[in-house]
Amino acid sequence: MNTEFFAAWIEEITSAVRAGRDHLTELDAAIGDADHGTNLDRGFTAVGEALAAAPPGTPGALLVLTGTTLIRKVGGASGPLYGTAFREMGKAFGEATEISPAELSAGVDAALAGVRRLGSAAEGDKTMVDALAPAAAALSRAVRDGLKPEEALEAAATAAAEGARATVPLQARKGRASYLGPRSVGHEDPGAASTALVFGALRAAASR
Amino acid sequence: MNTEFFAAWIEEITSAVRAGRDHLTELDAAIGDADHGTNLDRGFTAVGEALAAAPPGTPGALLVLTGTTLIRKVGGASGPLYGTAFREMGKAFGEATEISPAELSAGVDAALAGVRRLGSAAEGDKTMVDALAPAAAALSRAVRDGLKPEEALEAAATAAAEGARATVPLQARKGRASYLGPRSVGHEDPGAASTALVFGALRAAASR
Amino acid sequence: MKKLINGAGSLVSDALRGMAAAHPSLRVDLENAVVFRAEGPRPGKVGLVSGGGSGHEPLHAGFVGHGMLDAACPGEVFTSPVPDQLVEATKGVDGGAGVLHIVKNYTGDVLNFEMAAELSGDEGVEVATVLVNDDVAVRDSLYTAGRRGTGATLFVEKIAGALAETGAPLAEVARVAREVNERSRSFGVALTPCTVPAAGKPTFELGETEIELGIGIHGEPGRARAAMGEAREIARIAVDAIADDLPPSGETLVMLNGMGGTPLIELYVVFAEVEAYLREKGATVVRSLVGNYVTSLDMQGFMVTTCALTGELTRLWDAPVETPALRWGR
Amino acid sequence: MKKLINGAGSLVSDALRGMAAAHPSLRVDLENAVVFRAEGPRPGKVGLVSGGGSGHEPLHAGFVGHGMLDAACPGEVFTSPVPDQLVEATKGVDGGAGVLHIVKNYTGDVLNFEMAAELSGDEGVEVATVLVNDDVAVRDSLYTAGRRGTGATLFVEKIAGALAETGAPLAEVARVAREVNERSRSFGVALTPCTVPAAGKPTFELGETEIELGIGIHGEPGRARAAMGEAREIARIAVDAIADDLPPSGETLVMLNGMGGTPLIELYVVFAEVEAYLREKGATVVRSLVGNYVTSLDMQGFMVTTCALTGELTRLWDAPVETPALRWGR
Ligand SMILES: Nc1ncnc2c1ncn2[C@@H]1O[C@H](COP(=O)(O)OP(=O)(O)O)[C@@H](O)[C@H]1O
Ligand SMILES: Nc1ncnc2c1ncn2[C@@H]1O[C@H](COP(=O)(O)OP(=O)(O)O)[C@@H](O)[C@H]1O
Ligand SMILES: [Mg+2]
Ligand SMILES: [Mg+2]
Ligand SMILES: [Mg+2]
Ligand SMILES: [Mg+2]
Repeated sequence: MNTEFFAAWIEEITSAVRAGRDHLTELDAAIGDADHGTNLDRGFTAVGEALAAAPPGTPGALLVLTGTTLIRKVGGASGPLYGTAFREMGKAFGEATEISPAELSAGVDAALAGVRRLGSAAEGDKTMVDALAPAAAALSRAVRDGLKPEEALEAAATAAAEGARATVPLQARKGRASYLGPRSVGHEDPGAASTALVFGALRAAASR
Repeated sequence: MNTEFFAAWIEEITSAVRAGRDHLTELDAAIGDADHGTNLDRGFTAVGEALAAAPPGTPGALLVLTGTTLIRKVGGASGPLYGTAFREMGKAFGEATEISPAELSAGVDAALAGVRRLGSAAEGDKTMVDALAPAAAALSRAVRDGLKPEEALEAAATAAAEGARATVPLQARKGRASYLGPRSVGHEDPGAASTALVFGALRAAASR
Repeated sequence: MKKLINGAGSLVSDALRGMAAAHPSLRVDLENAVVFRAEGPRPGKVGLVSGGGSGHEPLHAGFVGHGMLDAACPGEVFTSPVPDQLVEATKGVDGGAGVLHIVKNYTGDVLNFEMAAELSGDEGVEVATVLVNDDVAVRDSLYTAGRRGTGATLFVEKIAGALAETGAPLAEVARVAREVNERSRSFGVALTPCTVPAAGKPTFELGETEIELGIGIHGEPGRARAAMGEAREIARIAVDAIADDLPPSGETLVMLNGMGGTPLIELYVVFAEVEAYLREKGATVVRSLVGNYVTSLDMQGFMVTTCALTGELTRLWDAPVETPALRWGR
Repeated sequence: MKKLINGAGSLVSDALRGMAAAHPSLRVDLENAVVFRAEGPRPGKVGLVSGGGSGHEPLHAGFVGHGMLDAACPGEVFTSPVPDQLVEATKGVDGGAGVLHIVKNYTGDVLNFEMAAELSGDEGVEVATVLVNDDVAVRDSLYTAGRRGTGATLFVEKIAGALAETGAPLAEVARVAREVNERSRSFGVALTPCTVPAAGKPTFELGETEIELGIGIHGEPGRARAAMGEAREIARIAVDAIADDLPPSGETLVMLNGMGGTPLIELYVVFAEVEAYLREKGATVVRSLVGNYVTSLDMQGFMVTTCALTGELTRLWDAPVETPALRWGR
């Protein structure tokens, strides 16, 4: 997977976020403050501009710029969290121009670690971690089992989507939704839902 | 018509205003500020208390106290206008203890003159004058034609009601409704509608 | 209708209890429903009394204090105060130099203040009256009750109040009050109606894409309905309506007034447009107020009020004022 | 949804243009979306920077000025500002004595301010942070993101701002800011949801006889729903929630804050009840604010914020302040 591949990934995320914006915002209206879709849409639009203005030469540089731009433009909880995720993944890739499935898996692990460090959410707290952690695990299992890249990405996307759906019955313990106490039960976490979009976009980039 | 008769009139007005309060307020909402029913209800409730506290001995005193109380408690345009109407009528009755139909007619004329002086509205301006003036005229005609008291009051009530209904197509030139310009057309004037209630109550008092 | 009240009947007196508790600088006469300055009348100073229906808060009671009103008389919601109340206020603020009545031009207010002025005169208080009628939405004043008094009331209260504080005589205070009124114009726009508590439902209906142009401050419908547009367009409609009547020029005071239910962030958006458009038309906004000052309960919308300043008016506007809702210089 | 905007995307910058036009005492950096005092940093004075999502006006930009903030960073509606913006503000207000960050306890605000503090430190500015978390509606803080920062933010900004004005060192200013926070509690109630312009519809639905108890300031639903009642009952629910956490006693500062869409007359009605009930519980309200200070766009409802005063806090509260939305003593 080369720089173009990751550029395609970002493009796929951008269109998925654009298409899912109102849905994400509605999820956030139910248990948060009705801005998650708008936040990510604004952020990835800015990422597109930043990448076009100074196209990075390596996957790592591309993801670091993506993360930095998200931190600079999004605000809210998701800005620093997603920003850190992409930055950590990019940093894990170093100067490499071609990324193997194993390296990708290590990058996603780094992203997860970054999000965990910053937000200190555990699995089951009803946050993006509930989609990101299973995706990371599925990817690493697929690599270990020697699955084909497309199969590995498929597994990660499926795990993220399932993880997001599984947040519905949970009571939130982090982020704004936690203020609702038991009333947060019965709603999908918006950040987990957007993380599922991010991994869906990864699969889509691979089948381009 | 003695003091009891006029006391009964005020009671009939009070219940008619109570029953018609929301309707009057709705009429006022359409072309005014949504308080006419509340204003009169508050005013006549206070009148009831004032009359009970110090029952006047003559029709004149009773109507002057009614008018003074309305001025003191209602506010808005209708407070001074109705207040003046009752006061002028009371003053016209002087010290008399029994009021003839002719004297009643003269009293209503005095009320009309008072309202005209204070508000300087002409007939057709879409105000209470459009109900009060025809009622006064009908009463004076009935007296001149020697009709029985009940018939005379019936004629006045009918004229007031017709006068009120006839305000619907008019464009207001006085009061709040005038601010609406042509948009005031198509609505009954709340003050004319309440004046129709006042004369309906007079008829009801006579048939008690 | 959901309202934070204990009942529509006690709304005004309940709110007055709240004002009394919140503002030690005020003396609230609950029996007569009059809000005075706590320190009472100053001998030789002209007293300023204003009043009108409730529902326009902070107008008028929020403007009682040094440099502005001496007393305010709140009526029932959207209903002018009664003469007794006004007489009580007038006598209570008289420091021997007479009292100025500031009256918004509505039939009810005019009639009740007239009666009060007469009664106060009988009791030996000299009263002068200024009638505020700044609302350009009312045209053809021959065929109407005349222009309504709206936003300029605040300007009149502030500027006349500042002059009164200097010890100027009643005729002078009345003169400057009238001058402020003559130099002021207003135009209002509603996005939603308001709900009078005693009536229990909105005063009119407005579609999701409609606005009312040329509204007053009593939840009454305006002169015309228009399609909802961007803040820029709506701001320009309001400024144009004012400019048609009195072309803006020179140093100008502008109030961008919220009707009660509009978020402040939106008022700033509109103010940016109003200021830019006035500049385009040749006026310079040198003083301004942005916020909820003359409201219609929970109505969403705004009113633009302009005043063509003179050196004297600017000086009086800048003079110290210390009231619950307007304060600077002290 | 009808909003007085030129578009949801430009709302914050359009409003900042309006603030710049309305308040010559402010310098508005439109590019970075930072509102500064016009006069710039004073050498030796601790700088105060606050910020948070927009939609809470006049918080925070309305509190920039003498005796309060040195800069405010508005984010998008209900979205915390970004680190760059905060760094720009922090550098811009540093007079050499360091900068206090006033942060409301929300994950987004905390993360972005943390990043900004780190980056500012890298650039040589000493930064201290006070986290405001006064909202008693959030219980079990072990299982949540912790209590939200709401109304007490204003108290912290005013009182810490007054101390900073005296030339006190950063540690002292941070100490008093934390003390204010520790002595303050808030509880909010919504009668209606609000509508975020970019979302285009209300954040939740509420029936004609329902209210939300324990709301925050972001249009989020509260902890529980209850039946609408009289102002007296609802006021008591709010005071009880506060009292359960910190029994009221002694000289108390109270803010009866409107959420943006509630008429002032209703806020006074509620304040009367809050004041009386606090008195019944043994506290004395010696200072108060009634009005729209920390809002949620057009939401109808209110929030009660109390602060148990000390001699020092009262003195600092009374110190002169000159900002667009809070002003006295100058
Ligand atoms: N401490 C945390 N750790 C991980 N994810 C979090 C944390 N707090 C919030 N989130 C995620 O952020 C999402 C909300 O993002 P967004 O709505 O953009 O920000 P905000 O909550 O500031 O409005 C939540 O749905 C959740 O998935
Ligand atoms: N100048 C006037 N002359 C006669 N009647 C008037 C005049 N102005 C208003 N009215 C009457 O008063 C009525 C309104 O009364 P009300 O609603 O109680 O007072 P307000 O208009 O002050 O709210 C109008 O419907 C009209 O009949
Ligand atoms: Mg959110
Ligand atoms: Mg009326
Ligand atoms: Mg009225
Ligand atoms: Mg947010």
